[in-house]
Amino acid sequence: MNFKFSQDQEMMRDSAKRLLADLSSYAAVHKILDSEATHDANLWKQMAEAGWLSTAIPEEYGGAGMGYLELAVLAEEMGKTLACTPFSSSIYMAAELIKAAGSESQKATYLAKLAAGDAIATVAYAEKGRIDAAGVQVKAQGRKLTGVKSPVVDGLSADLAIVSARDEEGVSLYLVNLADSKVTRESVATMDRTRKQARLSFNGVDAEPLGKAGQGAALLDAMSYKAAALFAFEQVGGAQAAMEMAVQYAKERYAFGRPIGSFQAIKHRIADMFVKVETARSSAYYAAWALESAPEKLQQAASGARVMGIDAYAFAAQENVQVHGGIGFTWEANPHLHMKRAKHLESLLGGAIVWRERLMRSLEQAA
Amino acid sequence: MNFKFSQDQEMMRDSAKRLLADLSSYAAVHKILDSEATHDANLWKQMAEAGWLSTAIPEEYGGAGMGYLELAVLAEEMGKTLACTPFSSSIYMAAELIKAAGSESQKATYLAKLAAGDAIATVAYAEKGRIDAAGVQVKAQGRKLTGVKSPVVDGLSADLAIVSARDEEGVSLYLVNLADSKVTRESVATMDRTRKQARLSFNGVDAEPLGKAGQGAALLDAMSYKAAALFAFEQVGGAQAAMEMAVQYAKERYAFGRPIGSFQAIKHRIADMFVKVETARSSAYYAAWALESAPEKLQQAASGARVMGIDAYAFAAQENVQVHGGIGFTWEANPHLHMKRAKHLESLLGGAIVWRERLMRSLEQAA
Amino acid sequence: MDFNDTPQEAEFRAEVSQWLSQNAKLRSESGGMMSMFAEAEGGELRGEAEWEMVRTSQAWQRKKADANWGVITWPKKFGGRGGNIMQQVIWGQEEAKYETPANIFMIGIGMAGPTIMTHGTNEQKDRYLQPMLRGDEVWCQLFSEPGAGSDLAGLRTRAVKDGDDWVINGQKVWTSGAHYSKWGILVTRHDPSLPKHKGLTYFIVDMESPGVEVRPIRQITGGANFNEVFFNDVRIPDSNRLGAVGQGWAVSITTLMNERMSIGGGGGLFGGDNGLGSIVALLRETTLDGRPALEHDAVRQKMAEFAARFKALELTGYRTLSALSQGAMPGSESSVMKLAMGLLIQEMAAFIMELQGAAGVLTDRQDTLMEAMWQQAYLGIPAIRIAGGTDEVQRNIIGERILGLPTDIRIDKTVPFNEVPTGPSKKG
Amino acid sequence: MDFNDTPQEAEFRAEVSQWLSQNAKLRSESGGMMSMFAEAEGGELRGEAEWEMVRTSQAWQRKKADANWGVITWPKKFGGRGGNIMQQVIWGQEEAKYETPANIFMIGIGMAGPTIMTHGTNEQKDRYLQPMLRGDEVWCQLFSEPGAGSDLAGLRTRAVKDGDDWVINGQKVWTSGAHYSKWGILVTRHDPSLPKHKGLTYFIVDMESPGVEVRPIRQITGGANFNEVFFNDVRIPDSNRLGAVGQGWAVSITTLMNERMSIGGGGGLFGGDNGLGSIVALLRETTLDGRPALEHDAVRQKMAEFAARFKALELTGYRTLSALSQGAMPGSESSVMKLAMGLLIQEMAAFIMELQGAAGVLTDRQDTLMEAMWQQAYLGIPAIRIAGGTDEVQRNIIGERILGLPTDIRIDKTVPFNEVPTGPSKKG
Repeated sequence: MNFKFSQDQEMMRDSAKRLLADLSSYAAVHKILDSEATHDANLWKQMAEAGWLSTAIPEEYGGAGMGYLELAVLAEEMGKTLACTPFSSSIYMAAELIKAAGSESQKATYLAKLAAGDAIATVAYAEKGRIDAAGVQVKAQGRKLTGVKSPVVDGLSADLAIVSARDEEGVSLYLVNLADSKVTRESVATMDRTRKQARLSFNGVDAEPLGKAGQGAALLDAMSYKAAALFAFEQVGGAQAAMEMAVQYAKERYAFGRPIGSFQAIKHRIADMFVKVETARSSAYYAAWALESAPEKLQQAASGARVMGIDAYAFAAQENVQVHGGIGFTWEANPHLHMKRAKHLESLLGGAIVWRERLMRSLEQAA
Repeated sequence: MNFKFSQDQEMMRDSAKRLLADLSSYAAVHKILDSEATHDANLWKQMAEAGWLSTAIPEEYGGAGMGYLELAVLAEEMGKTLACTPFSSSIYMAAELIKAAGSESQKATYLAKLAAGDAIATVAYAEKGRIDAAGVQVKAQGRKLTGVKSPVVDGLSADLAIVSARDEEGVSLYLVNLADSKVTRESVATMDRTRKQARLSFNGVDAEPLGKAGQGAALLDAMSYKAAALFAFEQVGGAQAAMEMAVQYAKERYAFGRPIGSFQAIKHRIADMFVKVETARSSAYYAAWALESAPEKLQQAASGARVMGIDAYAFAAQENVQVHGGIGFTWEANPHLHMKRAKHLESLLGGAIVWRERLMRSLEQAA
Repeated sequence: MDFNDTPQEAEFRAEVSQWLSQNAKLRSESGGMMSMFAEAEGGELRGEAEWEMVRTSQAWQRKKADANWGVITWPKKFGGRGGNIMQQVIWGQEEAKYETPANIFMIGIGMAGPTIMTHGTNEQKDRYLQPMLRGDEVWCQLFSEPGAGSDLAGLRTRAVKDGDDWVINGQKVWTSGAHYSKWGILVTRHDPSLPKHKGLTYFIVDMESPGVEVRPIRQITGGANFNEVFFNDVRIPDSNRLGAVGQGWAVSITTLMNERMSIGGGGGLFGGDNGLGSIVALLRETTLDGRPALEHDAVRQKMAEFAARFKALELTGYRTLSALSQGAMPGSESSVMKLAMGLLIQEMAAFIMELQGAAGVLTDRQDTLMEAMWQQAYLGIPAIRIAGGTDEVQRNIIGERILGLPTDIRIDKTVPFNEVPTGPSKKG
Repeated sequence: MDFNDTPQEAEFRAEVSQWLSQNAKLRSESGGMMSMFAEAEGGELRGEAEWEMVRTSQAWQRKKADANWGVITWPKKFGGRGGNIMQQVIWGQEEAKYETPANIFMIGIGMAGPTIMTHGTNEQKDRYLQPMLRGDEVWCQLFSEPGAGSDLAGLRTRAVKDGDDWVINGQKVWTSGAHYSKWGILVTRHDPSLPKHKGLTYFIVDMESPGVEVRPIRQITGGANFNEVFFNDVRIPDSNRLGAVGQGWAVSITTLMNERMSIGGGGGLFGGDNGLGSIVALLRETTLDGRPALEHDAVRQKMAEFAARFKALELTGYRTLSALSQGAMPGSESSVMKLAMGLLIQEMAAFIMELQGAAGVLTDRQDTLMEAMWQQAYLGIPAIRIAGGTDEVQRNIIGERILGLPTDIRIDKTVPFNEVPTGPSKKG
């Protein structure tokens, strides 16, 4: 047994850390927060040049052909630094769906573009926030889509969306070129303005089927376990960063003549963060391992990792704000960035209630 | 608006305090804990003599004809001092059922006895712990009962039991003389040995119907709201006592050269107890008021009081053990008495899950 | 034990109700909810719209004052009604049924006024109380500093005597309404060589004085309810000193005690007895994992739990009120309310956001439940858990003042203020 | 990242498994669960049945030692196998599959042994390690005192030099197995006029010495796993001193570091990957409010939550193990495990009790789920949250030693021990 990342993976982490320290400082994140920019275009470009996007895309489609463990390492570091890019939409979600369901020609056409960063893709699965298959109202008739998806993260910047739609076979997936004039994109107000969201209206736009008709819900479901495992690393990374910010502040801030971290109210709260971060990290590692090497354990492992990751990040981020006192609830400070990102990550793919139920089902199957 | 007990009620509380301070000290409770005695017979006798049992029983049936607010005052004090008597079984539960459902002659026969303490009654509603009507397996045929009830609190000491049983009309209530040779009583091991429990087996014993046939579940249900309101006072009293014990210990016990109560880990935990005790107390007051004066609000009020009371007592009792450190988990110390009593009170009438659902239903009706 | 009005209370309520019905407009059904967060949203306002709000608010206060409803509990000699606290609550309950403007007079009427009554000279009472009560002059509070939050007495804003004036230099923070206030209540340090609680002096400062600079602070809600206030050689005449030199801490305590009084009942957030009624109704329409959320037991359990806690806090407010109205002194009970309410709303908000699936994070009014009210609440709660005494301070208050637990070890109380450690890199 | 055995690990596991299969009996399905609470129940034993348990346990240890499985990680020169920690864990995992007696050698092999290896003289190593490893002599730990729990260094048991002996007077508490132990590791105060950590000296004490009196302590479970141990003029030869006079604190730290090592992985409580399998199966048969408990979403949510946290702790144990087996020093990670596990089991136990309705409070095997195991767990958990470092101590350790947060203010470290305040009524 060896429950650690390999030396090569740790080297990859070091180089990711360096790139992100340069380009995704809190100041850089604040810039995106206060601008109308859909994402940090320069960071995205550098990520593409560093080959990050291609990590888990097979070599035959222009990828680096590495595995999910490498992707997990990047996810953790991106989560720590709140990287404002469409990485997760394009890579964990869209590329994975294309890998799983695309025809040879679709893979050849799209994966290379996504791997190179020549195109950004996203997945439009929610309608009025609902993420269950029964909520899909967008209609597909003769390869033309009509209806509204909302919210769609990275829907403002994406070139391409994978859209769930209802056709004669049930719910199916379709590829849509978002530059098409029959697509309207609107910005949707979100708490985490560093990860902007859109409302996409399809007005009879041309669409290309992805995967078998009627398999849309199953494909999204399978994708969601993979994405949950990777998002868990973003959550753990973010929780770790929020905790470290709290530790730093608690050492430096004095009240009553002593550092506030010497008070048990603060110290023990941060200790509780540590417990949550470390147990969530263990769960994320397990999910990454399952994703890479033990797909039969993925449902249980990813569900557990997501439940733990949501809780750890929400707690660490929220209580980091509290540890900071007054400064914590100001816009110009950094703590709220994590508080909002935690809620952003939670809102994707469904919250803890949904994933506890999934975990329970996997336990029942095992029992 | 006047959200307080009256002066008369407070005087009653003072005299109850005095009697209980004399007779229901922690030492006295330890005696019952370590003996096979079903209850504290002397305390019970003194309560009867002081007229406590007759409080809410109408004058025409030998009672004092006071109200539920007076009963609530007594309940709080009994809860504080962990009084080891069948008061709740005989008075909150059995007497209330007889008041609600008994014929004139049943009321005349039984209420006077219960009011005087000449007989002890209990209600045997659980089977293998199940408390829902569908779980009733005891059979009534031609006024003869067969089957097993377990656990039955005070089933060892009671003279009389009100038993839920299944007959042609559904679930109905029956009065059974427990001295009958066709009743077998067995002691059942329980965590709270200061409130002993029994398994009652009925082997074709004679039984007298109480209330209309088929109305058993409804009668028990209605009784349970009344009892919940009164038990909430026992819970609040117990929680208060556990908190006070923690405060006292935290002032006296020194570690690292200072009283442990000066550490925020301890101080803030006890502050959390206070928040729970005080909010539970408010809910209990409201339930008592509803019980006495606003029956249309009783369902919501009693459900809320029970949910808050269960939580406050469990938390205060459990964390009082923790505040005491090593001494806290010893048999000879007092903290465990509250920890176990809290679980005893929770186990009666169903736990918080059951009562949250009841509260939700009352909210839906109001919405 | 009675929840209903006494005959006197009923009579008073009828009187209030009659006046209100003739002078204000009844609220629509949905409007009354969670008004505590309306302000957070409204905070986006700065500029003309906000001044309009201020003027409307002033006009309403003036109207009330003219009809002798200005402040129910102030003594008649100061222009109040001379009523009791229960009448104040009845007023509040009735007023909440009407569409009335934001109350921007809490600092003045609730805190500065009573402090002036207790510690002020006759001249000060004559000068300030009447315009305060009539809404002509708005007040703000200048206590907290960037380096003195929970440790309020750690403040460093200097007051130096110069002839008949004091010269003030320093910075205050978290000041609501500073930009539309005429007066501020200000605590300063006149002598840093004294122990921290001894070297403080309290003033009334004219916010229009030269050298006062107000800058908005943007909160994480996006709004800007608070300000930083900078003092650069601001001159305050000695006649504006409240209490003796060196008595600033004692005077501040009076202000803070009155702040606690005004936190009040907490009821009505969800329309009283109706509990979480409108949320319950909305959740019937909300889908979770393919089912109406309200058919999901876990949702039912959570909502019931929230309802029980919410109701218990409302009731606790009433219990406190009963004690106060029978002559008890305002104690530290409001710490329970503030602490428990903040945590409860945060938990509720997070949960109701979760129920909204992918829209949980949105602040968009279209795709969210109740026009993103819970998202706004979630963003607003950190300020509530921090401002006016953090959760941690409230727990200290409960532990020490209510339960009598021993205080923490204090190394900062007896030494000269300028020798108290202030951080790893600086000294005194 | 690999959860499977390496080829070497698989080989070792096969070897272990083969020996065990030839020397012990496989456990039945249900037997393995929650063995941590079996002890609490077994604690009712005192008298012949307990001695029988001790003898069985000793016989099994001897059998293992004879086959060179006595202690996997001890160096060969002390009779160990010279194996690594991963092999120790593999041994533990495999042994757990078999019906083996209670392990009464944790204090000796896990704590006293390594302390003697580090601080002992050659004579001490020769005398004690071999009989310890073979199970011939059982050891107990005499650290805590009635007045010194979390504040371990606050101990008052006196050691006074008298010729070649030390004379011990005082009282220890929470000593497991004192009544069947041959030896105890004992920390004493030899000089109360020194600061508290400086005046301590560490001994090995013969529990059969005159003046040693052992009294059982009844716990709230009803069992008696712990003892009080009184020392009345007990003489210990100076040759039984471990480490120098005044070095008692440093030697104790070695012991406590090794205690942390032995807390270990936490896995297997529910049979590994199968998660809460058997509880899930049982809840299918359990009725809540008229429905199978497992059809109640709130129950499903809770059980899933517990499963996720439980699995995460098991995995955290493995992560620590991976680090240790690659040469990391044992740090404070076990604080995470101990803290989180205690709270989790308490919460689970309370919840599973609640699901049992009126039987929730029973300890009766007939009417409860899993023969009242969860009720026993609920009663046993307070000891777990307190003994071996309370939750509060663990949070201090995490905050200070792992995260580097500043320590609390200490008024007891530098003054003479007999001047440290000890309570409201007494002095020094």
